[in-house]
Amino acid sequence: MNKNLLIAAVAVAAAGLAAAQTAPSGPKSAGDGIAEYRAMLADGNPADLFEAKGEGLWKTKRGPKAATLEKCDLGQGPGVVKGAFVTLPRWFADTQKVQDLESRLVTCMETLQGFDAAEIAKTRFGQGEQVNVTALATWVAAESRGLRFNLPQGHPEEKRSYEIGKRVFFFRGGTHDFSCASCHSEEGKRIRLQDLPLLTKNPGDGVGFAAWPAYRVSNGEMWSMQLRLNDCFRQQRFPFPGFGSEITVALGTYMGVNAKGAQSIAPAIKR
Amino acid sequence: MKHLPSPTLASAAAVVALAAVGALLAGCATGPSEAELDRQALAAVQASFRDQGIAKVDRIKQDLGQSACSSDKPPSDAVAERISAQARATMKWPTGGQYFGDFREGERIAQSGRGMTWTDTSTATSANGGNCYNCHQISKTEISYGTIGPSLYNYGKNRGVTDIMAATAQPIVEYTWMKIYNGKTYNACSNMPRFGHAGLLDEKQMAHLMSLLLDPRSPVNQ
Amino acid sequence: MPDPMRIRAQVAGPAATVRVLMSHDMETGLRRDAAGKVIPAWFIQEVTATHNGKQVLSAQWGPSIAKNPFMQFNVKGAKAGDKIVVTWKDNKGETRTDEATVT
Amino acid sequence: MHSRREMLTQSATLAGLLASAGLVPTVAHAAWTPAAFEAKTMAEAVKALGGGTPVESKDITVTGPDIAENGAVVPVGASTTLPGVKRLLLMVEKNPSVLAAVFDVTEGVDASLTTRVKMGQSSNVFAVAMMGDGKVLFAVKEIKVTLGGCGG
Repeated sequence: MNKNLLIAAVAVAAAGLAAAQTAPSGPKSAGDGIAEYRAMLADGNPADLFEAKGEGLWKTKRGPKAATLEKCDLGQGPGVVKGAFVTLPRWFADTQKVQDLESRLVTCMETLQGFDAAEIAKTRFGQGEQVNVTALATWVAAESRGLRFNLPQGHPEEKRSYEIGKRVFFFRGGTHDFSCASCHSEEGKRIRLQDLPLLTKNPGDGVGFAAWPAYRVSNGEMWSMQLRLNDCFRQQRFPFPGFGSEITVALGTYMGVNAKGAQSIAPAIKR
Repeated sequence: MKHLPSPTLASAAAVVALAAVGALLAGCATGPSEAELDRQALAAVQASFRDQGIAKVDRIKQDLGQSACSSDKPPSDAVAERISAQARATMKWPTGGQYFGDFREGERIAQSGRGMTWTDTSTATSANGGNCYNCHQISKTEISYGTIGPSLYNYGKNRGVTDIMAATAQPIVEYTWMKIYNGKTYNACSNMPRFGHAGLLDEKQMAHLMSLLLDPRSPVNQ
Repeated sequence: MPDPMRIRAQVAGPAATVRVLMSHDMETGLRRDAAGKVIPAWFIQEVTATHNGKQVLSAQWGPSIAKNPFMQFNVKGAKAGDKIVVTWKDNKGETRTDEATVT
Repeated sequence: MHSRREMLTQSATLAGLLASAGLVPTVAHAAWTPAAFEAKTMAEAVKALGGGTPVESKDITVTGPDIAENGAVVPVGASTTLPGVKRLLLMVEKNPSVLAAVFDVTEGVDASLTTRVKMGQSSNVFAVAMMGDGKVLFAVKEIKVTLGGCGG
């Protein structure tokens, strides 16, 4: 855990509580009020629960082969977890594919533990093995907390994934003519009260791609990046993107490369 | 150049063929051409989505406006004009000139962000909201509003509308209807959904929104 | 078995601040599923905390405590190395006990 | 980095062992009081818990944000510096059932508790202290719940 980040988070939380306890409070802007609310939640992020669960899953013998995931190669060599999150999606020679964290985890679950990857990909979020994939992703991400994004772009397929992702980002469709860019291509915009990260460049430390997986306060669920993208497309009024499908991975490559240098705070807490 | 198409890509064979041609033309030194990447992206989109509930894959079949506005660069003036011309040609004015409804109903529709997602069960206009507050400030009392679109607070007042039935108000009334019905009439790549054209809201619902924006009694104009 | 709690207990002046996160759905019994069926109430009803074996706090909760509950309290006189044990029990009779060491 | 889960698992096992060895006293759970959690008003809830008429007091503090971005999780707290407090209650006036939580405090903890509640809409939130001398004191704070997200 990055000490500075932790200290900053605690300071913010303390400030939030202190502010909340100062009574009577003068008229506060809506923005200040929301900032205070967020600060009060920052200390005690339920993502911790999923992080602990994910770590347990990584080290537990599971699946038809009764194996752990401790030999899983997330791009830094078998079993290396720290630092992996901030370099994904990337090219993997064994699968001949660019993979994001979750699709890579599923590959490991198939090859090491004997699970059926296609079956997991078909499973709904929040059910069956998908729950475990999310928890694993939460833990793997947490192991890179405080590190800076630095996706490799050396392989032609990594470059191609970026280019595909960029095009998908701007792809307009659906009943409402929305694309990812409709909401995420300008600075300082928001939907309702939610700030929208600018995703066509580095949106800053702990923002956008550097914040997910995140605990969603609104439904009390842990959301991985795959689910984040899935729900973006739902609200874009698009049809359903397959789990780990080429466009979801490519969008990850696009956002991840754009976020180069951004410090990861994942798993974060979100509205 | 060694080009390795993703095995998951649908119509992989076709893409490989195209990629090979593209690579030859590009002289092997660089990756696939821009046009080639455009084709691959389209193929990836087609391969990656599936039907879910009311959200069918036909929704990713783009019309001219959607495809021409799918890049970080705006379309050429000529294409933009074609999009707007199409929008004007398909514009429908309200039956019997009924531009207005009830601003209270308008507020309700403006508040609702529902409709047309794969978790919605009906594509009927009655199931849909206008999503207005997602992007616009409207009534002063609603502090939870988005900023993707311009503020619409005092929309009618700022435009000098004191009587929505007055002849002097007619141009702004028609303009507003057009914006709601099909905003591409004025701005080919507008972010605003085409509520009338796409069948998201019916005439009555749009008339309620008209009242919300233009009626001097509406909270918007206080 | 329910998932483990996360308990952090840190010395802060003359007391230790204890923060507890519990993994629980906290269903109100008022929500309906996609098919329109009422989702039955399922929530933590009772929580207790002990400090070195001595009970210092007990609580009764209703279904309006938020999902994946959080609770914070200060244990007087707790020092580094002391044990804090938290137990919860829900309306289905499921229970979970976890322990943390004060740091 | 230490393994959190291992630590927790061991702790759970340890706690179990201690309990079975009789080293941890059987904890006295406050019996859950259905009538209190069915109450619609503060007075009813307090009455169901055996208390008298609540009186507003500046010695009681209710904490929480002025605005909650989401009603599903609203951080709230109850505290008092008065000696002799037996119970701290948290209530949300406009929830279907007003009572959210009852904390039986002992000399071993500060009379200051924080948790998170669900709020269906903007509402007054009450912190209530039931004192050893039978007095029931409360503080109130309004918390606004905003609509958020695209689905709003």
